[in-house]
Amino acid sequence: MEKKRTPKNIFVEGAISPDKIAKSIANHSSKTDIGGHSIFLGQVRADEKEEGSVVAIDYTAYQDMALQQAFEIREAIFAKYPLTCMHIYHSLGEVKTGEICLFVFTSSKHRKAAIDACEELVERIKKELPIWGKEILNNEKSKWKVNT
Amino acid sequence: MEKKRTPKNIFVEGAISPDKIAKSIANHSSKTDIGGHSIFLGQVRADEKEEGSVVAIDYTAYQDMALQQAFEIREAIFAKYPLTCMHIYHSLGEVKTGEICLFVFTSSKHRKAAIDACEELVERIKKELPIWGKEILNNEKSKWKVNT
Amino acid sequence: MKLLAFGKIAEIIGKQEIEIENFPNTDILVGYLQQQYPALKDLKFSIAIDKKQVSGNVSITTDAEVALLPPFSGG
Amino acid sequence: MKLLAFGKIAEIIGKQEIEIENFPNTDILVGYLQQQYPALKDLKFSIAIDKKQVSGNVSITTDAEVALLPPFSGG
Repeated sequence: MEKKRTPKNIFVEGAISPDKIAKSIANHSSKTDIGGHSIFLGQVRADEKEEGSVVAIDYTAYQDMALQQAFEIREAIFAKYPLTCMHIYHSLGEVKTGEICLFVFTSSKHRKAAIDACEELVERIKKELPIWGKEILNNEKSKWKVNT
Repeated sequence: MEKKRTPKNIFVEGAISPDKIAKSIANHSSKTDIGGHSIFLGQVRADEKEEGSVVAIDYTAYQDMALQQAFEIREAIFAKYPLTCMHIYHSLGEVKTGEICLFVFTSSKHRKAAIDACEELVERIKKELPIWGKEILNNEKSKWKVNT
Repeated sequence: MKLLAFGKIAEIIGKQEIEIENFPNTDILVGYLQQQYPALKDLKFSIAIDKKQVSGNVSITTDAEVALLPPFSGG
Repeated sequence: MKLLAFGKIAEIIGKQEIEIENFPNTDILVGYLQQQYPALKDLKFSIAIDKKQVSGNVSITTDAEVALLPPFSGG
């Protein structure tokens, strides 16, 4: 039976905790057709800018559009790769340097599909989701983040 | 200062717990030059074989050689990619279906190096480390695992 | 017409959501906005209508939700 | 000479470690082993000398640690 998928919330208030990641991994132990998981984690860097050094990033999003877009990306990646599971979480609000702001998790029977799908998801999330990061600097200034 | 690296133990008795993975992730929050982590997890599949269905894999290794080999792979990957950190853990002994037997973890300033290095590490670990998995079947039989 | 602004554009406009008069298409809307908020002239941004990014000059229905989107920087 | 066996080969030989007489090179060693344990003839394996995989016919020193390695299947 084909499972009908609907948009899921991907947003998490603040940083994503290692504990949440552990729980998500543990949840897959009952899916014994999975042979490989690929995980990408984005962590906030303490970049040194001309204007000051980054101490946190404050994330905002056009949430309705981002969820719709994330849903379409999910569908496309599920169509392209033989995946068992796919999870996407992105922070909203303030995430301090050293904390996790993005958690992408793919699972499949064989490693190649999980690894390739995870990489493609990360690229598409960064390029296609209407999310903005404002870098909070150590001198009370701020700077809009630019993705490369 | 160039850090002199020496062989590290990669072996874990039994399954690798999600909690260990969470602790390993949390340990990197103080490294604020990291922007991306890539993680691969190998999970034992309940494959259906002609001889029976897999309920666990019992791993053995030529440990001294595997550690030396893992060290050489580490050095080569560190030389090839601008990584901040790299961790490899592999189970020995029995790992049940649904449990984690391999944990590969790379971190770097930018995501591309972490992702590419992680994928290459997984391939080299499977191909080059003298480790053997014996599939334990549900009928008390067993079968030596073959990597594809 | 409801206009949503995000990121740096919300800072320039001073609000995340404003009610403005109806504009027939995106070119005319952008011209109006650049006149009202000259700082927008130096900024790259795209437009979404009803949560879909559009390109070129697109007509706007009166009940559309129009959003101004600076370059995305998630992750 | 110390001979280590792993995986399926340890099962065939019945031990993970045996002491055998010295053999000057790997070709002669393999010939001896295949005669002692005919099941090895149907098995693909490689040889490591002092923890390094070798290929072709390689000479063996008397204090070498020789290991018989079936195809790896970690991960």
